Amino acid sequence: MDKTVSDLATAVAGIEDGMTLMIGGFGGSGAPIELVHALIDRFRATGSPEGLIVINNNAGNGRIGIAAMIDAGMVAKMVCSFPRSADPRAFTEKYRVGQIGLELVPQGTLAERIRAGGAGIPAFYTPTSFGTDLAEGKPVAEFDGRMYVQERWLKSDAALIKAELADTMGNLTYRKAARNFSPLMAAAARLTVVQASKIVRPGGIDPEQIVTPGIFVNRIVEVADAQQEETLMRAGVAYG
Amino acid sequence: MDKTVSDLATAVAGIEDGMTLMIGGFGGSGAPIELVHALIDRFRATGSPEGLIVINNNAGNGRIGIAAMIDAGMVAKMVCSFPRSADPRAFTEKYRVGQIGLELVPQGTLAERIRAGGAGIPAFYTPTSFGTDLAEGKPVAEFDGRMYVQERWLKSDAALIKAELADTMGNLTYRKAARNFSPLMAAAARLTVVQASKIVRPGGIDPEQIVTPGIFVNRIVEVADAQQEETLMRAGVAYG
Amino acid sequence: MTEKLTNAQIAWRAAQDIADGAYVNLGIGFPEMVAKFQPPGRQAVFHTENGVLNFGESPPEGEEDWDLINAGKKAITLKPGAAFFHHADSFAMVRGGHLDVAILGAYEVAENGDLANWSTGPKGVPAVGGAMDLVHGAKRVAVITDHVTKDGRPKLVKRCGLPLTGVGCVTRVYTSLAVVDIESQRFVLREKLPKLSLDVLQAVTGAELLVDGTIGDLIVPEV
Amino acid sequence: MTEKLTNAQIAWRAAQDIADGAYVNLGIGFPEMVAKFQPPGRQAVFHTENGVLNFGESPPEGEEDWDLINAGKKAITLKPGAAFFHHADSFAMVRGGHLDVAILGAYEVAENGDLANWSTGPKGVPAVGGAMDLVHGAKRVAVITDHVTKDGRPKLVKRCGLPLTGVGCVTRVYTSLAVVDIESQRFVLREKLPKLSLDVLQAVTGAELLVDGTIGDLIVPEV
Repeated sequence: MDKTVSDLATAVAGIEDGMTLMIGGFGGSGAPIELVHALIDRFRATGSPEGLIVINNNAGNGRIGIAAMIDAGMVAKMVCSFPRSADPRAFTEKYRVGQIGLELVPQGTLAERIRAGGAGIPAFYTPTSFGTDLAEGKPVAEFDGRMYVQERWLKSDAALIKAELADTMGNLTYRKAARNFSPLMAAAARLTVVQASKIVRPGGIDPEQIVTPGIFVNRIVEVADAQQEETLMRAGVAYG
Repeated sequence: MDKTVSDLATAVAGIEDGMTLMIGGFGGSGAPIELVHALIDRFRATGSPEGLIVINNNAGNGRIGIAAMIDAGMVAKMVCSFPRSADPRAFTEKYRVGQIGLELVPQGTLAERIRAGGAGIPAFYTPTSFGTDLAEGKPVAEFDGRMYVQERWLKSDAALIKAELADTMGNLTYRKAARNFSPLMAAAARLTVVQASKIVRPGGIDPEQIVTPGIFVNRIVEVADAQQEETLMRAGVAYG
Repeated sequence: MTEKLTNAQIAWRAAQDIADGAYVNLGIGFPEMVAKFQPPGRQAVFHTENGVLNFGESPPEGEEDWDLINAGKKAITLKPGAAFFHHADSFAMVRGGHLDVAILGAYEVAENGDLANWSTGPKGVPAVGGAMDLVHGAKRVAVITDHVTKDGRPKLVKRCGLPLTGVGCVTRVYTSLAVVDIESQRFVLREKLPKLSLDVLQAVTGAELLVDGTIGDLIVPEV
Repeated sequence: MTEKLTNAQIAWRAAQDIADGAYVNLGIGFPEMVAKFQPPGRQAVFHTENGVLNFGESPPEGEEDWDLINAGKKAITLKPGAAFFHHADSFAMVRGGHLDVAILGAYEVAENGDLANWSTGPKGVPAVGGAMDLVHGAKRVAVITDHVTKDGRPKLVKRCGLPLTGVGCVTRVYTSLAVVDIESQRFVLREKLPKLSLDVLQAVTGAELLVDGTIGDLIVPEV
């Protein structure tokens, strides 16, 4: 079993118009910039994929990564908890004129809905958002005298995530706080695509230290010198 | 912050009559034998704690550990998925004559209910057990054309678990498959008591490799040469 | 009808349908035997409920590490690329549809796909383990079983009489006599022992066996 | 009423109520300042939503590791005993009641404990982050805030007019003028600036301030 692919274009093959796409990372920490840019490259060359629903904690920063996808016109809707950033122009401009949709989800609910998608739990109850505008239209129920909101799982057609180490079977580790949503998204997507800083042979990662077991991973591409979104953003880089 | 305690008796202090107690381990793998035996010692000396509700995947094996608790008459009810073992006498004898209760829970539902208890999720839906005797009396609901059973969280007054490494702040690692239910139980109990094979200073465990963060742990006691339940059972050891 | 496959032969047959690289859970007991018969050149990744992926054979006696066991509490070993995880993650794999195949034993399988394999009734101590999760999680749920009970009654039935493990969950049954698919709530015969007549097979089967296309010969080596 | 505490002084006061060894989440922005003012001899463990426990101060400029940030996307460092975990585990800590204290900012706090701190209405791009989870998770939810808005309107009100973050969740408010508890859906004044009269304080507060026992002097050093 070898899940490695040789290049970024192959890694993101099969992500098509109208799909729901989870993208790992919290701000720039864990953002799979190279995979996202590979998808933008394809869009520029072929006009596809467009009309994507993108799930990420944020909605892009500057003119790179998810922001560059939005700028390019590939994103129909964001599902996120915090569509603001140091430089939120890309999302804000399109949102103000109704050219992009937004499903705003509390951060813990977003994480738990993705976790539920991967774990086969179609719905769960949370105290979060009870009595607020974000619970509007959702079923509520009382348990042990306290009120809770019913939330549904989130799944996706594909996930793009960034790992530190991967073995060829897809077992993954992450780097520091870059872990964030990625292990959850890996489990919740039909097609999980990983860019790893280094790919090792099976057994090259201690079984105790694997964070995402390979069963949740479909494709791995090595990106040895991955760029950091925050660094690019601070340098004023625009993609394309 | 130092969560270490000097001896087993101190570690299990405060576990009292009628409490609900989670005990880590799957069979002998991860069973915190020394903590369990310390609780039995107290019961023999003082007559307490008794009337316990014990949550564990199994219901004891041979004449040690949970089986010895049952033999001693400390357990009112087991919540488990598989109350059978190589030598299930302790539970079976009392169950047949109605001296011990049983709540039988499918293994994945047991794990998820404990996880929900730790995560503040009062209820969730699972396909598991739909249409079977084990779903009797539970609410059901349809999502996306499929039927699911509503399950409630499980919490406990205390948890006894076995770790490999602990730092003094309560960060834990486990050994191989001994991990099983323990990270879930640590989060779902009000009082989480850990026996660790080795206690190290904060920073002595790589932050990437911590499986249970210390926020879920209240007390740690070092048991350097912990016994293995399976080995004791095969040697025919009876506790006390 | 004295000739039938041994348990090892049933396991061998089931193993032929497991693709290279498949993620597989084998129920405790008889189904564990399937792992021995992976065809050359194929390597499945075996999952055990208690938190291990990609485990291997049992270690030699005396070399067991009792922290490293499978769901049946047997000592196991690891293959390169193995991973440990906790029970909630383990059943996320199961319930979340990440396993390609689960192979389980059965007391009864009904033509509507219902499975009974956890309880023989109110006597004794009930125990369910992970079976109820597995039948609703894996992409393909197969059963391996003798075709009839020890006293000769059919195990493939119209409707289960014993307490259910899952509703409409089984899609293929490998027996000592035949390979039967469950499609649109009916048994469809795919393979049978070459010397066994359809009439004789039907007589030991508790619901109608449909034929849809050719019936293959169930030919299994001595194993 | 020109005299009032600076933001740093409000943060200092809130920090005095955090016990040694407490697990604490500080909201992004102003509340982050509380970490600076831990009393000597006490060490809280700080949690950030994006998966770190026991982080420390920001690194010097130029030494940032942008994979190591807090919920406000600021670069952080680790203290010994830090741990990494994923977002679902992070919010299990929050929602599961494992944090001892969460300290948040506010647009409005109502006497019934309702908090509004995420949206100033339908204009602009809404963003909520982890606030709605934090208010229903931590054992104690406190607010730090100026006592009035920039244009002088009360932030402690009878009922919130802005979209709610959480219902009945706040138990203590540290303001630029006072420390106020919320008990049985009423504001109870615990401390006020020594020179400030109760009448003047009441006049800039949007709901009745109850007095229950002595009112302490809110005395904060220059910080």
